[in-house]
Amino acid sequence: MIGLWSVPLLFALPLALGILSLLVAPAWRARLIFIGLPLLVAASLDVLAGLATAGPQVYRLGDWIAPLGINLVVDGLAVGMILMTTLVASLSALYARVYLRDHPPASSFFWPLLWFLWAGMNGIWLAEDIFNLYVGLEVMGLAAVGMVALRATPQALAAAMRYLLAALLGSLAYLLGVALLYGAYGTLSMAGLQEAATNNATTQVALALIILGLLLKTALFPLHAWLPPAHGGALTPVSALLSALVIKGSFYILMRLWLVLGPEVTPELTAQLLGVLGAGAVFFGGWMAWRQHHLKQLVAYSTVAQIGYLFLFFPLVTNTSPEAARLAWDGTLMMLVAHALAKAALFLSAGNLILAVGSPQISHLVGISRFRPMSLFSFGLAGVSLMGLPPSGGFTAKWLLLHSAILSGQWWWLIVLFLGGLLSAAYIFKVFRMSFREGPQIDRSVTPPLTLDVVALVLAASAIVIGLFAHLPLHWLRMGSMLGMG
Amino acid sequence: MDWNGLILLGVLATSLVASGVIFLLAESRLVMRTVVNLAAAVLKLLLVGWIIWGVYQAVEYEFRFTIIEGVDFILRADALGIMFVGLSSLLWLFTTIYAIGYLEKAPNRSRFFGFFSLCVASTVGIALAGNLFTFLLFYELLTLSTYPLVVHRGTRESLRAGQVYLYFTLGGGALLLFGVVALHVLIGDTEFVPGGSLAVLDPSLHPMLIIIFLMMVIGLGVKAALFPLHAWLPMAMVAPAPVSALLHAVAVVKAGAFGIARVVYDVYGIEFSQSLGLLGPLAVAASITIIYGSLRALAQDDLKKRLAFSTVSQVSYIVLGISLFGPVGAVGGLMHLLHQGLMKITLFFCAGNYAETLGVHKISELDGAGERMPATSVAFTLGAFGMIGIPPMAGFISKWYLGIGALEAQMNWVLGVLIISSLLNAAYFLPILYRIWFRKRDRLWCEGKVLGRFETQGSLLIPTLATAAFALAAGVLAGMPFSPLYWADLIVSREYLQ
Amino acid sequence: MPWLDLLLGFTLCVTAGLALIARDMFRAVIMFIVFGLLMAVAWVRLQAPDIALAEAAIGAGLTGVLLLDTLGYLRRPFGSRVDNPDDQT
Amino acid sequence: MSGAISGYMVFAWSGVLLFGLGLFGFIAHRHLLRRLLAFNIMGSGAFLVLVGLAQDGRGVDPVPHAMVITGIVVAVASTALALVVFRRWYRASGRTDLPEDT
Amino acid sequence: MSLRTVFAGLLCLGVIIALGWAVLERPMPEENLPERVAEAMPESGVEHPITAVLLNFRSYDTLLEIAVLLLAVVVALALREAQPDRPEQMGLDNPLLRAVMAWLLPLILVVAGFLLWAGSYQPGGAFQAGAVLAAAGVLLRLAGVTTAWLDNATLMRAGLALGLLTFLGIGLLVMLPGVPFLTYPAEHAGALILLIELTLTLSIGLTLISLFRLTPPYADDPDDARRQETPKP
Repeated sequence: MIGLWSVPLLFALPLALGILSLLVAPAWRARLIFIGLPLLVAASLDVLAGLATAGPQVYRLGDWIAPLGINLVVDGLAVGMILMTTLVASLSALYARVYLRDHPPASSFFWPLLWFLWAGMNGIWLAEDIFNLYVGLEVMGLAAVGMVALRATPQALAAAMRYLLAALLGSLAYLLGVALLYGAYGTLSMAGLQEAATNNATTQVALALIILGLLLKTALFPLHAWLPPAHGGALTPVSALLSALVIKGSFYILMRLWLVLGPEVTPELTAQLLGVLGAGAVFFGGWMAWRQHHLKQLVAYSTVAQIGYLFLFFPLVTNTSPEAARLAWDGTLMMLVAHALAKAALFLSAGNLILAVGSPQISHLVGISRFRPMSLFSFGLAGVSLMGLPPSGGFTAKWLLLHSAILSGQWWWLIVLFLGGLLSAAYIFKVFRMSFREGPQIDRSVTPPLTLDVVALVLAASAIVIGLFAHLPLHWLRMGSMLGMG
Repeated sequence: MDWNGLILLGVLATSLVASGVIFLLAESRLVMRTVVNLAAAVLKLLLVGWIIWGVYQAVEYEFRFTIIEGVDFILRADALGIMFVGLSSLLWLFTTIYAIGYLEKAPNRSRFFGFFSLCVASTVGIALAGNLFTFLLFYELLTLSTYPLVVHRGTRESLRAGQVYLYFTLGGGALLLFGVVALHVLIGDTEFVPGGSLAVLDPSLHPMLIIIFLMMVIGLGVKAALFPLHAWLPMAMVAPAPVSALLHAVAVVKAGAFGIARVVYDVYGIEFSQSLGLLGPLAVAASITIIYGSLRALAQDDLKKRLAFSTVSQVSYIVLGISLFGPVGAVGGLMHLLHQGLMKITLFFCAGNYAETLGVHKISELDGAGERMPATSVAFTLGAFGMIGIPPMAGFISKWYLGIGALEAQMNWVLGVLIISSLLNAAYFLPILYRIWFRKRDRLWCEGKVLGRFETQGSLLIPTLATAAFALAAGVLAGMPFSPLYWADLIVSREYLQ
Repeated sequence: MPWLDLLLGFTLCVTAGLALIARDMFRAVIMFIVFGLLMAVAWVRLQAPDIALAEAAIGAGLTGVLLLDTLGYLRRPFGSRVDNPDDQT
Repeated sequence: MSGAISGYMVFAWSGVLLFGLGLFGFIAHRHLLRRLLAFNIMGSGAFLVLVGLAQDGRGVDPVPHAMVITGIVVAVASTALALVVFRRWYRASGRTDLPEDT
Repeated sequence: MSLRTVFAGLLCLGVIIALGWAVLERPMPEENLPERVAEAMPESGVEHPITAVLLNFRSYDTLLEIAVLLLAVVVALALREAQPDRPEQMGLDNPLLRAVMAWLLPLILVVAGFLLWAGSYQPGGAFQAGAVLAAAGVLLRLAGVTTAWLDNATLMRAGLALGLLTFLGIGLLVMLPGVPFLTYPAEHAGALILLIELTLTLSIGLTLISLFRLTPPYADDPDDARRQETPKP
């Protein structure tokens, strides 16, 4: 069986390391990454190799057949997310190892939380069972809350509390949806649901609950209020992980369930509504980002805006031609991956700039381009992808989405993509304007360790490169996808 | 993968790699930076020479790989593209030399030269792009890499100019993107092929095609500074002189004009554009811009601003030539792409020399400059004569062909536009020449730079004289092989005979 | 009709309502613990003795103790400041 | 639907009401302890719906039982985590609610 | 009535109506999972179906659930270290309570053991037993009994980790013959599950105790809550 060991390792290993990092002395916690990262990278690549050679697989935990047991689905989508997680989380971990050196020892609890978070995310990517997804969501969500709280300042605690409440409410709504689905169809497996689900009141209410719960966790406008303080106020590597990966978890579940339930069940009206909310997020988030004075808050609001693009997926795949649906699928996933890479890079380079000037205020960045060109360059590369300018992953994604919107005759989404791009340019260049301004000639710049700059640059560069070499990744991502395309 | 494809990548890589290396170099590594800059520029020029020779002999140069399903990244050297590449790489070399002298001891040079090389890479990419997607890719990259140059000085004014520049170019870029995607939906990957590829489409789609054309021309018109999309160009003159010279006389505005040429010739096809009735309005827009730019130029006292408005006007000659249906007009327009580049960069170099050496920015302060800086002033005079179109300067040949082309296309009113604009050109250039040569110096110049052996630093003077010589030669030797006229003829013969 | 179950369900809702609207925080927590114990009975009625055990021990017992403990924490004097009065909405 | 309502269904309906009540409390209250209480009540409601609905007309089903046990443990872990954060927050700020809460 | 209350009320009403509609219109499932559970019981290694589901059929859920519990402890530990508590002076210190405790404690342990063992054929199991253990711990704390081993961080953490580590270890170990994660061989399933449950009980009990003990004991004046050096374990 392909991936016999590597698939369970993807969550078992982080879990084990999470526990081990509690047992070792605090100084040793960070060093566990030298065991964990290579193994996780190897496992991810092995899973990819399995996918490329043998196609999508189902992994039966305990060798029980679903719905009795829990299955894992190893298709292109799952593997794509796993690889994205491995890349972003590994680099963030390398960043954190250096970044946290100067922080109080309590921040070494970042490590167990990181491993649990990682396990939760890999669990979600692989899950095929809707209740298992609930538990996975909780692992990921609580680890994320813990990470936000790590700073233990009043602001961090308030942000964590707000995040926790949103996460709890979201998962309860999801759980109730699961309860209704189980009551109606007697199965928790997605494959079973796909076969059994019909269009009736129970399914619709369950779907509505699941959507609402997951929207809250994804922080889609107007349910986004918890996100900016949590993402903007956390330790820099935490911000990167949360914005790049964690919010994608709930979106991913929504995307999968939407396709599992199929066009018969998923109402077009809801799809359009989700798209409209996405558009609202793009505008509102972009506008708010532009208004921020605090660098990391700006980046956090940018996440609010970028989430909006992902939700164009729903109107573009529901009752549209197969070609438009395929393009929307490609575009959304490209957007998801490109945003993960670019946003992580943006947060990390923002963190570097803040370290350099010793202040989180954007207005204190005057003239920084002279002292920290490399941090700014990473910020710029990531910004290019967020603005959707070529050549970048963001551009390729936008191209695909535009294509899909035209093809499906839903021209109104073009306006969203158009104005959204301009808004993101406005807030990204706001930072640049400041950095190019020639201010008082005081060299206040602190030089952060090189590793920090290099990690941010690698992430930013990969956000660019993924746009140019999107062919193969998109091909993999389509493998075994539920849109019924080759 | 054949070598002919890789050589195109090489042409791109010379400036891309140079840009990367320069970014990583410390600010203080002056010698190293200069070496990298010059080596890359020379290497690029050699590679381009090689390709020109090949294209002349009809060798195919193509590089492609698939980005996403149905979308390829294509680089291809055809006669039109390689003409623009040749111009950019030649002028890059000169401008680099000029910039090294101009920015001596200025801050942030690493950043400057890094983005400068990136700009050249984008321009070359635009020229070599083999389909609309690739074109768009480099077109936006050009926007991004020029922004830091426009705001280079970091003053309030330049930041403001940068912002306006962004508004215009990003908005235009987005429109272009829509047009490109829409075409892509209609016919798939839009490769540039002589004669265009849209004529086969169903006539019911024609209104759609007209809208798409409009969007693309607006998107490209921003960079080509077509009226009323030109406002960013005079503002961007706050940038250092080499930036104004290469980017705003050559790379950026020409990228727009070149893009329009690509769309008309190789996407829609000249005959199909004519049958859709697109060329007439384009010619009108170009004519309005020509007259408007000249009128505005008259009113400027700031030398660079006057040159900028002159650029607004002159670039539209290219667009005008493209929109004249018939080979002669096309030759005139394409030729002017080269001519105007050579002449305008000379003028900007001269303006930079005056500013750096004498501290003079205003035309009213130029009295007697000819005496103090004869060589620069001669170069300026040559450029100005060319712009006015005095025979046998290059500008004359462009205008001559444009005029004949207009008659051939039965658009006789264009002739009037040409005459009026030439008169206006004379009206805003001749007074400058008069001041330089015939007025006595009436004030003390603050001498900015220490004198070398020449009237100013060698690194400022040599490029100026070289480009002036090229501009002169383009006109005088127009009948020789590989002259702009010759090459434009080659392009048009391949374009129209399809 | 399963009268006993109806009564139990009704009582559950009432206790939950009381726990939610009680003016005094302490009373609210006590009502919550009562609610948890009633839940355990409900689980027995649903023929789920395992859940009943878990609910009694964890749901009512542990959660209740944690809440009570926190309540005690809030009631201890808070430095020189006056304790926040429970806000009523 | 049968005419007579089964005992299981009674609890499913109670679960619906409890979830609604809990939701009301969760949103209406500002005091964080009250919101946690409400969260736990909502959770109980969801569990009742899960088991009640699954067993109605089909008899005892061990799978939802296991799910509910898991759910209870997750709920207690979440509550405990929330209380830890809450206590720290209270100690740092002296507040029992969140700032800027409308 | 604030706007918020009105909003909450309307939302609550809407949700109840929607849920009611969903419950009324619920179709009868065609899938019969209980039947499948019953069929697979002989291979599960235990006799009690819920234990079988929790620790065999759907043991992966349980694995992640333990992780959730541990997470809460990790956050509590992290926050305590970030904001150290004052030296603890806890408990009622009541001699009577102490005396009762001396009797009660063994009894509680017996009950816990019984619940654990009973879990394989009747209601009970690791979670319930763990909760009972935790109750004992809480009582100890209330009684002010100083239990050195509970304060020994290393031992405590080892105890916390034991359950999940054993679970993971067994899950991986059984893969050696080339079967998927968590596939217990039918002949040893009972023993393996018992082993997992045993360690889980201990860990769950300790986790719950920690959650109780790790919350700050005092409401300090924030101005006074200066960083104190706590001795590292």
